Amino acid sequence: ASSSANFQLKPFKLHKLDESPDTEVTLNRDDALKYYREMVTIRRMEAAANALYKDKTVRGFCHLYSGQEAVAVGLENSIRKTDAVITAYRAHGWSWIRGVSMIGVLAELTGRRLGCARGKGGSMHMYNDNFFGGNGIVGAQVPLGAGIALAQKYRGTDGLTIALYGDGAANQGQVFEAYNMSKLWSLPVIYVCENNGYGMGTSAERAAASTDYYTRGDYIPGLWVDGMDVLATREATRFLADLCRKGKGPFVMEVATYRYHGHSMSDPGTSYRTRDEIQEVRQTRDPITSFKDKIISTDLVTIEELKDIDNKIKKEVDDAVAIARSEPEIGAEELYGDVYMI
Amino acid sequence: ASSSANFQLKPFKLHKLDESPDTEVTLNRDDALKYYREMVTIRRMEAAANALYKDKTVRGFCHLYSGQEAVAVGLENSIRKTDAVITAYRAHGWSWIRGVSMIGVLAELTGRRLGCARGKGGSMHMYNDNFFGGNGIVGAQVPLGAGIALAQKYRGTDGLTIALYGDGAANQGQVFEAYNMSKLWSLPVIYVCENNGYGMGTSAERAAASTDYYTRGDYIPGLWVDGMDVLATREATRFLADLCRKGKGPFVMEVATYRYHGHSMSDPGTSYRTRDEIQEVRQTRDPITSFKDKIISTDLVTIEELKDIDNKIKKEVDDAVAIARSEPEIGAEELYGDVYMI
Amino acid sequence: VQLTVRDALNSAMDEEMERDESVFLMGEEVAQYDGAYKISRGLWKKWGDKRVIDTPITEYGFAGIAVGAAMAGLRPICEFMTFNFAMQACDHIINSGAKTFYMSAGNVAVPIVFRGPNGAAAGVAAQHSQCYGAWYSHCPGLKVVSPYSAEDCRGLMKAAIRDPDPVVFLENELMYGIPFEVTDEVKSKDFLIPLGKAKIERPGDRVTLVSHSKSVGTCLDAAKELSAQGVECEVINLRSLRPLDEESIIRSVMKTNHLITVEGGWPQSGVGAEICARIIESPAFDYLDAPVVRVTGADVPMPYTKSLEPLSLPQPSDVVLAVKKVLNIQ
Amino acid sequence: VQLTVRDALNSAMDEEMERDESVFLMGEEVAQYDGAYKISRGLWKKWGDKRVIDTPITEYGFAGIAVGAAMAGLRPICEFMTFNFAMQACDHIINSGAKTFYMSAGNVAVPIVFRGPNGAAAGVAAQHSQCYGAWYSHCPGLKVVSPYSAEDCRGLMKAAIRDPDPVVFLENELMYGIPFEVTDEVKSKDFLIPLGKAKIERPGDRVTLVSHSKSVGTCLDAAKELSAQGVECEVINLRSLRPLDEESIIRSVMKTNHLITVEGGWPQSGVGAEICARIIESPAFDYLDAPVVRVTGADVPMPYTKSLEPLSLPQPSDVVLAVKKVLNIQ
Ligand SMILES: Cc1ncc(C[n+]2csc(CCOP(=O)(O)OP(=O)(O)O)c2C)c(N)n1
Ligand SMILES: Cc1ncc(C[n+]2csc(CCOP(=O)(O)OP(=O)(O)O)c2C)c(N)n1
Ligand SMILES: [Mg+2]
Ligand SMILES: [Mg+2]
Repeated sequence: ASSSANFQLKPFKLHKLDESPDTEVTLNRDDALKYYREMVTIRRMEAAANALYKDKTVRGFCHLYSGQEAVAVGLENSIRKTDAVITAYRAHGWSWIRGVSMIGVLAELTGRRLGCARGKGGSMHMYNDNFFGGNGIVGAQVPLGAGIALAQKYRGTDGLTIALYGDGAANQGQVFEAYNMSKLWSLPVIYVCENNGYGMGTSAERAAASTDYYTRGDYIPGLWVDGMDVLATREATRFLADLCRKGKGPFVMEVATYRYHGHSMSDPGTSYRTRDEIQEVRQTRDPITSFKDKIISTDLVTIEELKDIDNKIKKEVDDAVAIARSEPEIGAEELYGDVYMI
Repeated sequence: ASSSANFQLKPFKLHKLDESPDTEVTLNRDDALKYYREMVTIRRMEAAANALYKDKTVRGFCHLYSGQEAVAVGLENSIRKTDAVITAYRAHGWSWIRGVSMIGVLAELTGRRLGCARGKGGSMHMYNDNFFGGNGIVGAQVPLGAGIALAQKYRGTDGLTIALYGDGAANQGQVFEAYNMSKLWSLPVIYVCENNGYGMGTSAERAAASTDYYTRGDYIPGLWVDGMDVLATREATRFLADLCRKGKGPFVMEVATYRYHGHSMSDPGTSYRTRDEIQEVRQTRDPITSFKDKIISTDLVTIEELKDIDNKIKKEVDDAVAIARSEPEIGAEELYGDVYMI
Repeated sequence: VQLTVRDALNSAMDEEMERDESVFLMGEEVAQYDGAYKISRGLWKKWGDKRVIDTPITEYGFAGIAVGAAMAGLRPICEFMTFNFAMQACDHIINSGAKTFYMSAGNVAVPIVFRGPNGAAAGVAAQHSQCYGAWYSHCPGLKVVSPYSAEDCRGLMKAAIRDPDPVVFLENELMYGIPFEVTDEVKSKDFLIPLGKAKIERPGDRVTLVSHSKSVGTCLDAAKELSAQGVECEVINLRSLRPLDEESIIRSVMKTNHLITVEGGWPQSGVGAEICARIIESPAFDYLDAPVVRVTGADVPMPYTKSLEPLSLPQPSDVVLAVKKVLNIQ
Repeated sequence: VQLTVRDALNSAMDEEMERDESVFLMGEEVAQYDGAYKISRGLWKKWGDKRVIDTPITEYGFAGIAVGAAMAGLRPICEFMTFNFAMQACDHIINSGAKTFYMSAGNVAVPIVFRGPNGAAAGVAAQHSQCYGAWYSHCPGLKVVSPYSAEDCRGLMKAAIRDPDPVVFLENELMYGIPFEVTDEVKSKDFLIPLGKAKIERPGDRVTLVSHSKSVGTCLDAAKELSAQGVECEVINLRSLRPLDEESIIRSVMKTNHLITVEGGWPQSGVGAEICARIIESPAFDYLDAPVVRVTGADVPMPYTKSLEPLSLPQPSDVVLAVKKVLNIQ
């Protein structure tokens, strides 16, 4: 097995950026195993959430991240734990990668005591240190993210904030208001538009007069990134994070990705797109399969190693599901708790 | 005296427009007299409003339009009475040019029975056929204007809507939301940003990361226009209105203008800009003086004719002021009227 | 015959669109997707792009566009996927919608219906469960409707669409699939229920239960249980929160001498609070044999977990308990 | 010594900025212009761009930024030029501000103060005159303060800034220039008034007048006039609308046996309505010798003309009339 390998990335598209991130990248063995493990963990955890929803253990909304794993994994591996992240309701994968345990995620989904919000928040409202949710209101996390970045700058740290939103959310006025203020104030924020092609049942083209989301910050430099390639998202983030830490923020980053499931569990996800379309993406662009092919074909890892990881993750998820199912819920005495701090 | 004359306009700036409006324009005598009369009427009427405010006959807010006359007059003379206009609180000039009588405007300011809203609305809330106000909430009139345009298109008319807003309002998220939907739906609306350099005490540069307002519609074609030249605003509007009627809308038009007075009457307007700056604009770019020079120097009109107009307007304003002062207010029985239609 | 709340709303909109060319529907997913909750099912297929318009997820903007269209004489039905998202748009609902007729001294009318599900659904947590009944009914210039049954939804929706004033129409997601028995009259094309009139859903003589929306069902369940114990409750379905039909409440209280208000929203300055105040100010005050009791949503943001969610909303058992307390029975 | 409401607010913010580096002020015109109503006069000069931040006219966005900064541990004071404009931002006030601590089960606090003038100023018509007291105090997760005097403003502003929960601080433009006599204690750097406690502004035994904000002055004027006629009113200044100090009201009503609520906001589901409901539910109910009376703003969007504007707001004469009615005197 080789200890590292080089890969050629799809070209980035630039908006008001003088330089592009490298399209020639090096990946080492440890990182290959790490990214693989992280992406598969998210995929498996979402599969478990899906099953828990289908047997009615998870209630209400449940927005799965399957298909978009290369975004969370690529970004997280290019920022620091002390940097901040905020996203929307499609938050399970992000919650986990930001340090919420798998039990913390799944038990929150089942509304049990060990959930990271003890069951009070549910699918859309999970938090951790430097992870500010999870937000149920389309677009709201974008100015919130700019505010977190303001706090980072205010404190004189070199921290930055990643504020994620969907292609649907990208049309929200508050996003443009946040763009403007963060540019005026040079805030260290990277706005990341996860363009998965649809906002609920509406395709990006039907919702946006311009679908070049990386250019929609106008005066804010932007970058289009292949969001199905974890190396591309990693590289782009490294590039922009560096600039951000040097006081060059804000930036807009569009990551082209795809969601396999319906919008939430009640949406079959096949009335506004064909099964063929989904199948085609799974076969040709799946972030895990394509990454797996890359790291095996370059001898970075062996099939056995990956199988071993798969098995460990399967067990971990099964154990977490068992706990998320069997844990009790918090008691009635908690109803009026946490409304106020004092 | 000549019956018409040609003038060279300052170049327009174009954004995603293939063609520019003509910069060589012809003005005939009748129009010269008309535009002069209209601009002077607005100037005088605002002077009267100013005086009425200072002696406390007008209460609350009073946002004067002095300096911006070439916008209302140029635009109005290139659209039809059946087209619609909606603007913000700086609405006296627009109300009058859209057909509210001078007494209707001034008596509304003084809160008297003959006011166009019988005193219920005041300075910011005047309306007429195809004139939808007057709005006190920064930015709100922009989507409202898009909605009026939607109604025009829905009905199959070839009418269009002018939706005006300030440089400060241009940063409002709802403006971008309106841009997007009106472009998706090809609505016959011209968004007109009256850039007078300031939103209250904040200069455009301090409020906007990009002050090229004519480009901020991104995917919407835009036009920068010298808003101190009534012939430029007339020509630009004629050009865009034609396109709009052919289904090519929406458009963004930035008109560079200036407000002489403070934001509202309580603002002296001299803490965030110098008296010199104001003086300089008055002397070099005043829409009335410069227009007067043009039409006299080209022999379109005589000084005497203009003096005559001045005098007539003075008398008309004096008479209207007298009525606006002496009219009674509506009675207590009207308090609960007009809350509901039924 | 049976009619679900969903079909009641759907047929009401469909028929009003047929009746008046100026009526159209706009909102997120209302057209091609048939509505997030399928309230507009079939309408886009039938009426096309012009009359049923999908919007981007930009509530502030599209509410403004809808109000603008109404000012220009159309009759928009502006759907919010839920009223929680209408908080982004409430400036246009209030400042542009409710106030314009007054500010213009009657010159500019705003014939619009803002509609969508309000209050708590199941397991959707704090940001998706708020009841806006008290907020909107606080504001003059708006009419506010909060229907319970399929009959309500059909008659009130048709009346709301025909009404020349801005109407906020608060539906309830959990009711959409519920079938109700309806008469032929309800099915007629001109079946209108006047805005501002309450309905006595169940007559009774011992205590008056006043409620709106889904909580009316909670009251009816409680009333049934109490009836088995010989206690007859009069259940009033408010139907409209503004105008509020205080006369019906007053008349009932003068008969039963006892009043309980039941609502899913928060207590403070809620609908129940207003009813308490109206009763105090009314001749019914002297007829009260016991203090009014409010049964309301818990004074907390809605929790997700199913151990707490039901505790946050009025249950039939809460109403039964309140009745027993008020009547001083075990 | 005398202190205006403006100087009370200004000095409170200044001192808290001095005390805690994480406190900062943001809003439209708060910095270089010294505040539209000069509440932040001198603060930008003193504290600079970092601590006093001018924003564009984008309420939804900057309220979100302020809440985000609070989540990240700063203590923003978010000024709205008036609360009318905060309607653009109310999604962030409620969904991001009020609910996050609960949704996160206590993990993410939001120590923020939203402040600015609320209710009617003079001659500014319907869109600039709304009172949001009832709306915000409806919502759990928020604390809502509505001060009357300079003392209130100083002590409550300092307490609000130090409070770890989101506080909505409702000022009144017409009060800004009013001077009040204050003690040395009020001027001390640690003068705090606890949120959620009312103040008896004037003791009396015949009737309790409960009010907040500028209307407290209306009550005091009425009380003075009535005192000359031998009728002593107890005037309660609520200071906070949430938590609402029902105990102080109850205690007073048990003494005076009569209650009148006075507020500038609209009646339906207003603050007065809530007080009526609380009293009904309380032991004080049995002590009432007459029905409670609500004196409120008129149930209309605010008219501009000065023939109608005063009729839309509680005047001392309205309160006097209500007292005479309640006490059944001529
Ligand atoms: C303000 C608001 N409007 C509507 C909704 C309902 N809603 C939730 S998610 C969603 C679609 C968002 O699409 P996108 O931003 O592309 O994100 P994705 O779901 O694809 O991750 C909608 C309409 C909401 N939660 N908030
Ligand atoms: C939503 C909202 N925020 C704040 C205000 C207060 N305000 C009124 S006008 C104004 C300045 C607007 O500037 P601009 O858009 O440039 O228009 P101009 O006054 O220059 O004509 C402000 C901040 C308001 N009316 N509405
Ligand atoms: Mg999407
Ligand atoms: Mg301006």
